[in-house]
Amino acid sequence: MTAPMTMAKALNEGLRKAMEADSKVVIMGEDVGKLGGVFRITDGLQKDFGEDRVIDTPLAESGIIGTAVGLAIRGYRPVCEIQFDGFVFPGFDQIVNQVAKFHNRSAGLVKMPITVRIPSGGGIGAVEHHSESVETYFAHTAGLKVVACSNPSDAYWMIQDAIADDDPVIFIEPKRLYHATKAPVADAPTPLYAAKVVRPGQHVTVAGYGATVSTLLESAKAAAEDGIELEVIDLRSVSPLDMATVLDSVRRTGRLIVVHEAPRSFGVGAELAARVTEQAFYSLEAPVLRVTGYDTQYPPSRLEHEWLPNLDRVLDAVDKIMEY
Amino acid sequence: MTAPMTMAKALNEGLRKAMEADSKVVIMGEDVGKLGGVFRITDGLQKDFGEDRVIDTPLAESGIIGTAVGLAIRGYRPVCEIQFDGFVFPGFDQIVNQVAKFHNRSAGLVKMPITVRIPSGGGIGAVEHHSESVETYFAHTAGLKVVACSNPSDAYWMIQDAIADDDPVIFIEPKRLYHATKAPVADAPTPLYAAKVVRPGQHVTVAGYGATVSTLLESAKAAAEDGIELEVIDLRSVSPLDMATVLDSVRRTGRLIVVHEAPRSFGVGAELAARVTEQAFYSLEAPVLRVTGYDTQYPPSRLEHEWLPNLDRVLDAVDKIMEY
Amino acid sequence: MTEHVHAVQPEPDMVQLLTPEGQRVEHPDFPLDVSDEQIASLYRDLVLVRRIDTEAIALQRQGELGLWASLLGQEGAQIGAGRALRPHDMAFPTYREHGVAWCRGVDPLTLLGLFRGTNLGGFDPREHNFNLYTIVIGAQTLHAAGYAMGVVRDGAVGTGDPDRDTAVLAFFGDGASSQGDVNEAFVWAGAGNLPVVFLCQNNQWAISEPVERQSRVPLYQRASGFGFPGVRVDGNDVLACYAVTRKALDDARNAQGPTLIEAFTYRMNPHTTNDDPRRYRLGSEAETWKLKDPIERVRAYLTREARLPGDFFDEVEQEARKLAEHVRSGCRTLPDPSPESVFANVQVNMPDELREQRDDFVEFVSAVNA
Amino acid sequence: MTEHVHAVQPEPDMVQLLTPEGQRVEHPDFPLDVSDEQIASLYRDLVLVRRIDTEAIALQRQGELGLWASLLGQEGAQIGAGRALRPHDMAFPTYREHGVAWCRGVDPLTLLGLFRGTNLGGFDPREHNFNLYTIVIGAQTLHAAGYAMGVVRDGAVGTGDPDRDTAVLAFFGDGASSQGDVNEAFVWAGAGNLPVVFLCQNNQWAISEPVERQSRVPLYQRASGFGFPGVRVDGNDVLACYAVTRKALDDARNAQGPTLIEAFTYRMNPHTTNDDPRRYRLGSEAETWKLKDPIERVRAYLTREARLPGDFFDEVEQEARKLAEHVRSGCRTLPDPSPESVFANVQVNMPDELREQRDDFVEFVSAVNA
Ligand SMILES: Cc1ncc(C[n+]2csc(CCOP(=O)(O)OP(=O)(O)O)c2C)c(N)n1
Ligand SMILES: Cc1ncc(C[n+]2csc(CCOP(=O)(O)OP(=O)(O)O)c2C)c(N)n1
Ligand SMILES: [Mg+2]
Ligand SMILES: [Mg+2]
Repeated sequence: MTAPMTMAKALNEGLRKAMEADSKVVIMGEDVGKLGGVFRITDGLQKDFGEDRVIDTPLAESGIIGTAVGLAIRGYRPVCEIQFDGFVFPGFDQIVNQVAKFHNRSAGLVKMPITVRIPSGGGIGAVEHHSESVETYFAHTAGLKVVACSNPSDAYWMIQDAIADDDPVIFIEPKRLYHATKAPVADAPTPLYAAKVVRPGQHVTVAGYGATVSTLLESAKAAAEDGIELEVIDLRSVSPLDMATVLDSVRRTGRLIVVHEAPRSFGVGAELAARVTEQAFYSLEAPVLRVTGYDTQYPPSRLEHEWLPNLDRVLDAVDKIMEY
Repeated sequence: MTAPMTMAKALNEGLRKAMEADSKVVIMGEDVGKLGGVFRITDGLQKDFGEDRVIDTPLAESGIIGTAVGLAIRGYRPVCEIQFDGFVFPGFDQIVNQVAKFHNRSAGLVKMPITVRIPSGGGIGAVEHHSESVETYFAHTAGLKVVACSNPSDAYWMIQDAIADDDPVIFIEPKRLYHATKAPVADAPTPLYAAKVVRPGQHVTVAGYGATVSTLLESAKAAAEDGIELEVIDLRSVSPLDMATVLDSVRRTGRLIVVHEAPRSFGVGAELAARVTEQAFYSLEAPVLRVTGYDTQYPPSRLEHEWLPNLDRVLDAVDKIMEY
Repeated sequence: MTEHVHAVQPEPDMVQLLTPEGQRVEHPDFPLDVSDEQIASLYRDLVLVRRIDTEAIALQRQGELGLWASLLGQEGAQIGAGRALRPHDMAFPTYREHGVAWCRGVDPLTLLGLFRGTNLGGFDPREHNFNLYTIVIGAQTLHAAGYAMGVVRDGAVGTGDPDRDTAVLAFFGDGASSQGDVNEAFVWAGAGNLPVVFLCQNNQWAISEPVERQSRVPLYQRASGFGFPGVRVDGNDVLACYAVTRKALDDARNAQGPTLIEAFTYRMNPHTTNDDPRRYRLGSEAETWKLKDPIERVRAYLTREARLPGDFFDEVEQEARKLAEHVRSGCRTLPDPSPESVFANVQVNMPDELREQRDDFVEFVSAVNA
Repeated sequence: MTEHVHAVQPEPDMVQLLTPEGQRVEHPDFPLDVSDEQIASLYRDLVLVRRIDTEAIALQRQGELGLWASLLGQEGAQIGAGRALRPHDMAFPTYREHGVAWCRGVDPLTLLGLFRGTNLGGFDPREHNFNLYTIVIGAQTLHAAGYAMGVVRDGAVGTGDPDRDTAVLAFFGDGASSQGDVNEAFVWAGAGNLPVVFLCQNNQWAISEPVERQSRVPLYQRASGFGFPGVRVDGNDVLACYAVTRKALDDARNAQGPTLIEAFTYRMNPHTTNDDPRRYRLGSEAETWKLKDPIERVRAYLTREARLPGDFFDEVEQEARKLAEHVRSGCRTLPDPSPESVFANVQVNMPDELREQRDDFVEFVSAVNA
């Protein structure tokens, strides 16, 4: 256990460790150098590792991802920073058509060990395009892995494991947690693609990832006061999904609520509902319920806290699912 | 009822009608002019409506969509052709961040009546990027509507209704049906966003859209010989989903199989499974099953017919779902 | 931190009509006869938009705005370009063109909703022929090219009728010049001979990145390879920006096709109120640019050359105070968005599934507020 | 159909070292002393790759290939550029660079899998320093720029050691010049002074669209606005393409930065075997280009100037027949993909959920085949 640190600091330390561990790791993106990124996640890294390894790129996301593909072919291990979630889309073609397909196109002969870091999600009072949840687009894309960290310790370990992974990883960073709280970093990592039961409970399983995990823990506290014990699962990996952990829990509770900020329809909640219903049909006391962002564009920030999944909406869903 | 025509011809006729009906309709894309598109869907239209209304654009999808946004602001009704499914991604940012968001950004003051035609899906023995199913990416995006035609009559009417819609519509054209069969065009359209029961049956509801509908009808014939009556639903609209029609059917059959070519995970089948389970929980005799493309990159064409949902795989699912 | 040296220096041939010292100079290609009254009115614009900017920054500090992107130092480029537009021309801004908005007759309060978080823009671009702010870097340049395609199809170019012929003005930044979209817009404009003028405010920085990260040659040179002219103008010289933009817009209206204008200027403030420029540039850089201030040189000209009386400046200052008060009080009373509104404009025609979600949301919000 | 007139004409200053009539001419900037033996060996390359192309078209007609993209008419550009590469240089092709593949030592059969549908490429780009064919227009130019960034970071540029200094050669077409990715690659290459050469084969057509849809000025001029030189070369002149590419690659290796080469040539065949050019261009256009055939001029030179004996040509013809037979028989025996393979390479580390799907698929396929 280390001294407590913010998630921002933990990511910064994790990136530093990754760069020390492998000289082929390069960080690239807009303002990641001298500025250390608009969230300071790469703070000090250019100073210590040089401009060749921490690269302030021209302002073009397709270029950032496309050149990362070329660097990977040359044997490098690029870590690309997308400045804000909504700005990953100019780079979407290179991610979906090249990063996700190159290894397969080469019959497994070329690896694409690219990590795309995306500060994601809402709740920071930002303007349009700065609060979106884009994970589902990548989870639906074969060849990509998608993970999200929910606390400093995971952030520290997961970013290192993602960079060390020989497959491309979309690394979702809940930006509103960057400086939210401090926590110590555990001595050993949880496996990158494993979900984690972060609070046991026998009545309802509630699963989320990234920023929603803390919402779920609060909700569990509140529900406990009414005698309802929520089992909280931090999915950690959106793709692949650790179904073993989820199913084990749901088979015990018979009830599942999935929570995410991304719009509800065609989202992660839908996939979990489909799989759990298929694989634990007779264990389900109630349908899988979803507490998510609505099927709208992200709202003006003055309404975001109501729009986002929050304690009240989770508890409403708990009441609803207990009625079955 | 008209004389029988191919889907390609029906789309061509529908586009012609749309251009005659509204002088603000312009068609734009790569090779849509003199060539009439690589699939000849716009055949003859430039000759009859001129180069100002049927526009051979420079080779850049972001440019095609981005200029369509500007034309829409100026009061035009652009119909963009994406040459093949896999090539929509360079235009993805303009679709997701601009087309889907502009009306909302303007507080409803500006309309984006843009139709994006995408020849989609596999089964034509093509090379990489020419056989993909991209509908889920757009269905998960608030502000977009996504429809798919499965026969010449729908093609003829749906393309006109999509163009006439004041909202942006992603228009999925199953390319392997373009010249597959001829059928007459009905005198009146089915509402654009309504699903249609194309074959009644009491045992299992099977729902699909686009090219898979014909697979479902064949499957229904085959299953009927074993005394199992499949109710086949052509969803027609992927977003919004016509849940009334689906739920009415599932409440009767108690069983639902969803079929699509797109990879299974985080796909349309997942959303239907989630909604049906939530809204018809006690009617379900079995979990919703999915017969879909696998969670892999689209395979080399020599294996595509095994990879794609087909009669055998649908019938396997029927056997499986009847065992519950 | 070592001083950041800019490799890309202003060209000798950079168009300038008013020196930093306030001297009128002539340029063969851009003759300009403007009366002192006109110059005085440009001065007024410059002062007023700077005041809007100052107030907005203050409002952000007070928590009334979530964010603000300051135009300080770029007033000359924006007023010069903005005043060169005709009413029926169309402008496509980024998120920093508050000065252009002013020239188009957009009430500053209309711009604040986005930064306050009460809306995402929320106005009709056609009301003042000024597009909604576009935050995705470069995207608006393609919208401008497409709009220009519409202008051509409407037969509103090259007719010789000044009330009919229409030009489109697309703004973007030095950083944006690297985006695929911007270069695709150049392709469309060049190959299609579109009536669009691209105005790049090269304020030397894209957040923390100096312009050399984007290009090792002056940005105005980008145009020639796409088949249209490029010109660099002193972006702190409102007269030069006015003359150069007017000429380019005239060419566009007359079916002479596009022009790229690089307005060479400087972002005096942080990128936005969130930014901390001390991490990447020295204050001394801003100091040298202060000497080229776009307002001071006009004031110098008006006092020394035009000999305007002091009370003119007092009047402008009075007006600025009024405007500031309008912005301050108006901002605080901007209406919060209604929960319904989040759903009302997702699409023109709301599907049923969304109605249910809307009712759910509206009920929840009212419950919370109850 | 009215004859399509190309507005963009070859420049007088287009580099040419061998006239269509087979006359050697000199160009001040691109001196070339090449022996007749070397020219003879280039002739051999040209003939052999044309034969590969001819056979592939035949195989497509016979249903052995699903598709083929013919290089007919572009052999000079591809062999000239391909032979200018050093073994440790890296090439990034589109889907049409069969001639470059040949120069890199790639067995033609390796290229066929993609077109036959037995794989998606399926070879290791590092084996012959020749990247997998890239079908998404323009995407590979960014890969080339990124690879060049790696070369720089490996200290493999500007050392003066010919066995170490490495250049990257990126191919694209006239239509691709409009893609954002290609222009972003120019931004990266220029701003980063990367050791990459961009070779645009302007074959006048992007499927049915003539090059004027993409640009109203010659494409080589695109480079200057990004800060590096552009040169137009007679793409049907293998010697000129060799000399110009060699010079550009040398500059890249010597840390002199990027070059854009526009090889002015013509797509003699349909875009692919699926295309029907009669819908959009007149045969007469091809007739005029036939007179500039890249092979005929070399043959003329070798017979008239170098006076090579007839049996040299017979030997090449013999070799071509052998190669054709190799392609024919090899294509038919290309192994079909195994159902496992569809899953094996989705990722390096296969997640469990995919294992289940694989077993399901494998079982299904074997059941079908049973
Ligand atoms: C596609 C995209 N990527 C990243 C960003 C984040 N971002 C906002 S402003 C900015 C810098 C823009 O610099 P420039 O184009 O010079 O305009 P300026 O801010 O200097 O006016 C960046 C990177 C964005 N808004 N859009
Ligand atoms: C992003 C993308 N859009 C569209 C296509 C379809 N397409 C394949 S080749 C081609 C034309 C390419 O023309 P050019 O760049 O001149 O290369 P050429 O085929 O002439 O060698 C098009 C539009 C594609 N492959 N990728
Ligand atoms: Mg700037
Ligand atoms: Mg071409």
